[in-house]
Amino acid sequence: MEKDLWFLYSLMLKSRLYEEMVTRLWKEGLISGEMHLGTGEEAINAGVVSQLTEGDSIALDHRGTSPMLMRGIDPVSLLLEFLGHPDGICRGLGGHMHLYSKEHLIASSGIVGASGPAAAGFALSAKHLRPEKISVAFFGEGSLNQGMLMESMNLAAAWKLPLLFVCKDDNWSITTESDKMRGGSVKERAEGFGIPYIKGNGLDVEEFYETSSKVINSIRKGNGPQFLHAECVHLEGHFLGYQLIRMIRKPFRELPRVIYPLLNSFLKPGGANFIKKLKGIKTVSLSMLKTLTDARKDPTNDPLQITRKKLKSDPLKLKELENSVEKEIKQIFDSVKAVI
Amino acid sequence: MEKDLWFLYSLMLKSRLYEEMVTRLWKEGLISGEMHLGTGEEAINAGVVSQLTEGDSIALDHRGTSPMLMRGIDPVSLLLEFLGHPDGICRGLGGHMHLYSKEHLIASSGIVGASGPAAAGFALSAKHLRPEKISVAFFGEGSLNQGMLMESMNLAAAWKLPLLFVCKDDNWSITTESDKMRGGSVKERAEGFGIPYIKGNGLDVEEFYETSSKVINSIRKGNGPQFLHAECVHLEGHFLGYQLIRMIRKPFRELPRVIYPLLNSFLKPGGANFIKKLKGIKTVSLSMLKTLTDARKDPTNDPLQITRKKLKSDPLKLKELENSVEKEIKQIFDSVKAVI
Amino acid sequence: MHYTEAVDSAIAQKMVEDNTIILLGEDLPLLRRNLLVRFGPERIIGTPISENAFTGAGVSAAMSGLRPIVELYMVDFVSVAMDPILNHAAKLETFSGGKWPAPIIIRMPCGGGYGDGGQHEQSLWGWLAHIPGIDVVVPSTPADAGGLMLQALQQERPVVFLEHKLFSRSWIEFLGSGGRKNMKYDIPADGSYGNVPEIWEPVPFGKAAVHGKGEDITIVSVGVGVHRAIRAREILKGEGISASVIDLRTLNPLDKESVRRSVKVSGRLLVVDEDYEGFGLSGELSAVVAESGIPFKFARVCTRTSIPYSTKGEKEVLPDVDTICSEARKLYSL
Amino acid sequence: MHYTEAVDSAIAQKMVEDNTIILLGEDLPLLRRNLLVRFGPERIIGTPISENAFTGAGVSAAMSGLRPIVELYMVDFVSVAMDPILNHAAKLETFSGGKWPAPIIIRMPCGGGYGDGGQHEQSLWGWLAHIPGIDVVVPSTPADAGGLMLQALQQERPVVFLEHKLFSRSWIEFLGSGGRKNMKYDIPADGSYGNVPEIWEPVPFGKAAVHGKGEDITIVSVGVGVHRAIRAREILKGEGISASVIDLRTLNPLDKESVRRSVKVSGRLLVVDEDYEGFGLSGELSAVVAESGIPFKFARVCTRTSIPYSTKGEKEVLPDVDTICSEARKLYSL
Ligand SMILES: Cc1ncc(C[n+]2csc(CCOP(=O)(O)OP(=O)(O)O)c2C)c(N)n1
Ligand SMILES: Cc1ncc(C[n+]2csc(CCOP(=O)(O)OP(=O)(O)O)c2C)c(N)n1
Ligand SMILES: [Mg+2]
Ligand SMILES: [Mg+2]
Repeated sequence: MEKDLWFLYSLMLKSRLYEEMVTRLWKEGLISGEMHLGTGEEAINAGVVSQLTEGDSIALDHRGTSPMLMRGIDPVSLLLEFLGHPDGICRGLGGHMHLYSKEHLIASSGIVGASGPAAAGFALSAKHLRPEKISVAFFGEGSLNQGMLMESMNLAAAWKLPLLFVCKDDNWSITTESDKMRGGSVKERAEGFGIPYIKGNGLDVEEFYETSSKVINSIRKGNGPQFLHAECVHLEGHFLGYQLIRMIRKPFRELPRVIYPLLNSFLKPGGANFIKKLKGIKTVSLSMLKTLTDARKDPTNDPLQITRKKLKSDPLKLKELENSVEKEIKQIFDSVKAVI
Repeated sequence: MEKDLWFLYSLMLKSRLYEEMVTRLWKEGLISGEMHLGTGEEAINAGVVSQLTEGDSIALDHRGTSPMLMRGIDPVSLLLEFLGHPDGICRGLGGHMHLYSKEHLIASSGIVGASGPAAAGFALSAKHLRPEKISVAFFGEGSLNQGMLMESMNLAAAWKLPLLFVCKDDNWSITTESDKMRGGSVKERAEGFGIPYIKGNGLDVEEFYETSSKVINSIRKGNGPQFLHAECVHLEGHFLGYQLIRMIRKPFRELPRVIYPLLNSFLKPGGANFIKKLKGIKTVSLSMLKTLTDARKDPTNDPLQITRKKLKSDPLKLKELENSVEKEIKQIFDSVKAVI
Repeated sequence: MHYTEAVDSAIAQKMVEDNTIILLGEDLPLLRRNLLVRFGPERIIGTPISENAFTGAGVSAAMSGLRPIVELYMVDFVSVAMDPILNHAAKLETFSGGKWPAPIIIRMPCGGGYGDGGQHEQSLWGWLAHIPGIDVVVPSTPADAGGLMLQALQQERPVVFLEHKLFSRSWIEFLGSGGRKNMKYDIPADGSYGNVPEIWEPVPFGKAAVHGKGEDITIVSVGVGVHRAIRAREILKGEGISASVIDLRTLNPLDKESVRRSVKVSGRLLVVDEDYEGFGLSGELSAVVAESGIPFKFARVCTRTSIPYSTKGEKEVLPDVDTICSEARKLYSL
Repeated sequence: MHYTEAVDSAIAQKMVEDNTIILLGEDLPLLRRNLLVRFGPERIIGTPISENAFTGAGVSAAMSGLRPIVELYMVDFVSVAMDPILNHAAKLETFSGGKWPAPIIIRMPCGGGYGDGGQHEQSLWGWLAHIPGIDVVVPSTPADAGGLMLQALQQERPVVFLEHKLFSRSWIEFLGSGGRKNMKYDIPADGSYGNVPEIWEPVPFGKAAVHGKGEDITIVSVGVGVHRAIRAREILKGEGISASVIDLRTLNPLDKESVRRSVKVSGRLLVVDEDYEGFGLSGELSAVVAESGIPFKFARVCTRTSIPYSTKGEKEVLPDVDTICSEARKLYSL
C-alpha cells in the first residue's frame, strides 16, 4: 500500500470535520439552498481520490465537497463558495452542487447522472492529450437509471476510455429505495455494458484503497473502463434538514406534522375502497418505519469509526493526528471568518 | 401452432408486395422525404403481430409500415398517408415515420429509442385498464444505446409491466456497425435490466412465431417484461435511395462520385501524418468493402424465400395464395389511384 | 389554503370522480403521501430517476385511457425529458391528424430565489411555450393553482403545469428551510397562502387576471413576478404613476386581448419575467401588441443570465420590486 | 462551393493548424469521410446513438483541452441532448465564476421543406437562443457558413451551428433525393452554392448582413428565410415598395443595432422565421425595436404549428415568398 492508513484516515477525518463545520454554517442559515454531504462515503472518496495525480480528472455528483477536499482543493475558497462569497472557488456563482476546478480538472453537476458524460469527455481528452491519465465518475446507485449515465457507460466501453465509474451505493434515492426501482443488480447493469465490475468494501478505506488501486492501474494501462461498486450509508440522509432524518431525531416534534394531514386525507370520503386505502396507509407507514430503523443509526456503518478502531493501537499518534486535523479545520474556519 | 404457416406467409407477402409498391411510388417522387422499409424483417413482424388482439398495443419505430399492415390497418389509408393525402390515416400530416391508430393502439416515432417509453405507457395503462393485454415495443439494435430505451427497459422491469421488447437486429445503425458501438452483447444488455432474454430466429417465421407465442403468453400471465432478440437483414439498407446500396447496385456510376472527393482531400497538404492518413483510407475503404459484400446480397437472408421454400410442397396452394395477395395489392393500388 | 395543498386538493377532488387519473414521479409515494393514503398505491406511482422514460410513458398512457399527472422534481430537469414533450406530446395532435391527442399533465416546480443555483432555479415557461401543441400554466395564487389544475385535468391536450417553489411551503421546506429556522426568502404572502373555494371550479385557460386599472403603465407577468409587480404598483401609485398588473396565468393559450386592451389605454408595456429575457415571454408580448398596431412604449425586467448561487447574485439577476419600479419610472418618463 | 462543403472546408483549414479539433457524431466516419482520410480516424470519431452522452462528453472534452465539433443528425434530436446544452455548456461560464467555459461546437442540420414531417424538420434556433450562455449561428450562404464556422472554432464559449438542410446538397441527397431524380425542392440557389474565399477568414458573430436599403420595410430573417425574403424584396420593388433584408447570421449574439438602424428608416419590421412563431425570434426582434423607443409597425411570417408531412401542408405552414409579399403589402398599407 502506497498511501498509509494514517494518511487515508486524515483525509477522511478532514472531510468529516469540514462537513460538520459546513453543517453548522448551514444550520445557522449562512449557506442557502440544499446541502448534500458526503458524510458516510469518505472511505470510497479517499480510496479513489488519493490515487489521482495531475492530469487525472474527476466528474462529481451533488456530493462534491468531500472528494474536492481530498483532491487538494483550497478548503477556504471552497467554504467561501458555499457562503456565496466572491472569493469562493467559483466566485460564489456555483454553490455546492456546481463546483469546478480547471486546474484539477474537476467538474460537478447537480443533475443526476451527468457525471457519466462529463467523465467520458474528460477521458476522451485524456486519451488524446494525457496518456495514462484517467478520469473518474462519481455517482449514486439511483443514478444508474438515468439514461445519460447508461449511455456514457456504453460510450466508455465502445471507445475503450480510461474511465473509472464509482458507484456509491446507499440504496437510497432521496426517499426511494433504489433496489425497488431497479431491474437487475448493479453488477448486471455494469456488465450489461461489457464493463468489468468490481465490488469494493465502501466502509473500510484500507480494503477499498487496495481494490481501487488495482482497478485504477489497470485502467491506466489502457484496458478500458471499469466499474467499482461500494456500499455506504449517508449519515445525514439525503441532505441537511432531511425530513426523514428529522423524524428519527425528533419524532415527537416532526411526526404529528406528517401524520395529521395523512389521517385527514385518509378519512375523507371518496377515493379508493377501504382495502386499497389500507394498502396506502401500509405503504406510507412501512416506508417511514424503514427510515426510522435506517442503517444510518448504526455506528458500525461509519467508515471513520472503522478505521479509527484499527488505528487505536497507537493512541498517541492517533490523538496527534486528530488534533492536527482539528486544528487545520479551525484555521480554515478562522480564515473564512476573517473574510466574511 | 395457432396461426398456420400459410397465414403467416400471406402476412409477410402482403407486407413485402405493399412495400415494393411503396418503393415504386417513392422512386416516382410521389412520396416525399425519407422512406424506411421493413423488407427483410417481415418474419419478426409477422411472428409477433399476428398474436396481438384487441386491446394490445404497439409502439413502432421508423419502420412501421409492415407491422401496421399486419395488424390490420387499412392499407389504402396507409398508402394515402404516404402520399400526403387528406384521407391518409393521419390526414397526410404524419407521414411514414409518424403513423398512429387510436383504434389499434398503435403509435410510431422517428426518434430512435422512443418506442421504449411509448410501449411502457401503453403497458401501464393495460395494467390498469386492460388485464392480460400487453404492449410491444419494436426497435433496432442500434437503439439499445439510446438512454430513453434503456430507461424504459428498467422502468418496465421495476413496474413489472406487460411489455414485450422486440429487438430487430440487422447490426446496422445507418452506416455504422452496431456491435462496434456497443459494450456487451444484446443479451447482456437486456439482462442488465433484469429482463428475461430470448433469442428467436428472425429469418424463419415458423420458428419465430413459436418463440414469440411462448413469450407473449408468459407476459400476458403477468410475468413482467421480456426481451425478444432476432437477427434480420434489411434488404434495401437503411432507407430507400441509400447511398451504399446504390454503390452496390451501380458501382460504376456511384463510386467515382465518392472516390474523387476522397482522393482530393487525402492528397491535400496538411493534416495527419502519412501513416494516420493511410489508416483513414483503410477505415473508409474497409467500411465500403463491408457494404459491398453485405449480407443484403444474400437471398438466404430473405425470410420470405425461406418460408416459401417450405410451402413449395404444395405449389398449387402457393400459387393461389400468391395470386390472391398480388390481386389484393393491385386493388389497393387501384383504389389509391382512384383517389389521387 | 397553501399553494401546493391547493393543487393537491383540486387533484383529489377530480380523482374521486375520475378513476383514470394517476400520478407518476420520483418519490411520489412520500411526496404525495396524503393522496396515496386516500387513493391507494396503484394511483400514486413512484418511479426510477428516468425522467425521459416515465414522461414518455405518461404520454402514451394518456393516449390509451389514463390521465397521468407526471411530476418532475424541478423544471430544470425537463432537460432530460424534453423528447417526449417536444417531439411526442406536442406533435401528436398534428401527427395523428387531430385524432389522437395526449391529455397528459406535466407538473414541475420552478423558479428561483432560495439559493440552489443556476441548474435548479430556472423558470423556462417561455421556453416551453415556444413549442406549439402544449398548454403552459403558471398559477400565482392558491385559488388559481387549484382551479387551473382542475381545468388542466379537463384539457384534451398536454399541459405543462409550473409551480413556483417560493409559493410552496413544502418545497421550500424540502429544499432548504426545513431543519433550520433562520432562512428568509422573499415569499409573496398572497401567492403562498390564500382563500380557495369550498368546491373547486375550473379556472379557464387563456384568461388573464387583471389587477387594477393602469392609466400609465401595463405591467404583465406570471408567477412570483405578479406579486412583485403588484407591490411595485402600490409604490408607483404613491408616486402618481397608475399601473395595472396583468397576471397571464397561462402562456399557452395567451390572453392577447387583455394585454392589448390595457396597453391601448396605458400606452406602455412593462414585462416582468423571471424566465430568461431573450427569445421568450417579453418578446412575445411586445410582438402581440406591436402586431395589433397599438402604439406603445416598452421595457422589460427579466432574468438575463444563468442564475448565480449567491444570495446577492440571485438578487441582482432575478426581477425584484426595486428594478420593476425603476424601469417603470423610466418608461413613464419617456 | 456548395454549402456543406464550405463548412467542411473551413473546418479542414483550421484542423491543419489546430490539432485539438475533433469531430464526434453518429456515422461521421462515413459522413465526414473526406476529413477522415486527411486527418485520420482518431479525429473523426463515430458514436453510438447516444446523443446525450456524446454531447455531454463533448462539453467536458472542450473543458479539458480538445475542441470538439459534435454533430447531431438533426436539430430535432437535440431533444435527447438538451441537458448538456441547457444545464452544462450554457452554465459553465457562470458556474465556474467565468473561469472555465467550454468551447464546444454543436453542429446540426435543421429546417424543413423536403417532406420528412414534424419530428424531423424543425428549426429551433429561437428556442436554443433563449438559453443564455450559448451562441447560435444560422448561416445562409456557403461563404457565411465557412466563415462563421471558422469564427465558431475561435469562440471561447459553446456555439450551436445550424445548417439548413435545403442548403445542403449532401443532406438533401441523403434524405430523399438520392436514388431518384424527380424530387423538386424549393432550394435557394444562392444558399446552396456560391463563391467562397480562397482562404477562409472568420465572419464575426453578431454582425448582420444587410441586403439593400429599405425605405418602407425592414425584413429580418435567418437561413432559408433570408432567400425567400430577398425574392420577396424583388417582387415588392416592382410594386414600388422598398424593402431591405437583414440576415442576422447569428441569433446570439444578436445584431440589435442593424435592426434598429434599419427600422428607424423604414418604420416597419417584418420578421420571417421558419422556427415556431410564439416566444421566439420574431418576438425578440419586436422587443429589441420597441425597447429602443423607435416607433414601428410590425408583422411576422413564421411557422405556427407542428410541420405537417404532406407537401401541401408543409407549404402552408412554412414561410414562403407569397406569404411574405402579402404580409409586406399589408404592413405597407398600414
Ligand atoms: C435529472 C435529475 N432528476 C432528479 C433529480 C433530483 N435528485 C437529486 S439527488 C437524487 C437522488 C440521487 O440518488 P443517488 O444517485 O443514489 O445519489 P445519493 O443522493 O443517494 O448519493 C434525485 C432524484 C436531479 N437532481 N436530477
Ligand atoms: C434520437 C435520434 N438519433 C438519431 C436518429 C437518426 N437515425 C434514424 S434511424 C437510425 C439508426 C437506427 O438503427 P437501429 O435502431 O438499429 O434501426 P434500423 O434502422 O437498423 O432498423 C438513426 C441513427 C434519430 N432518428 N433519432
Ligand atoms: Mg443513493
Ligand atoms: Mg439496426
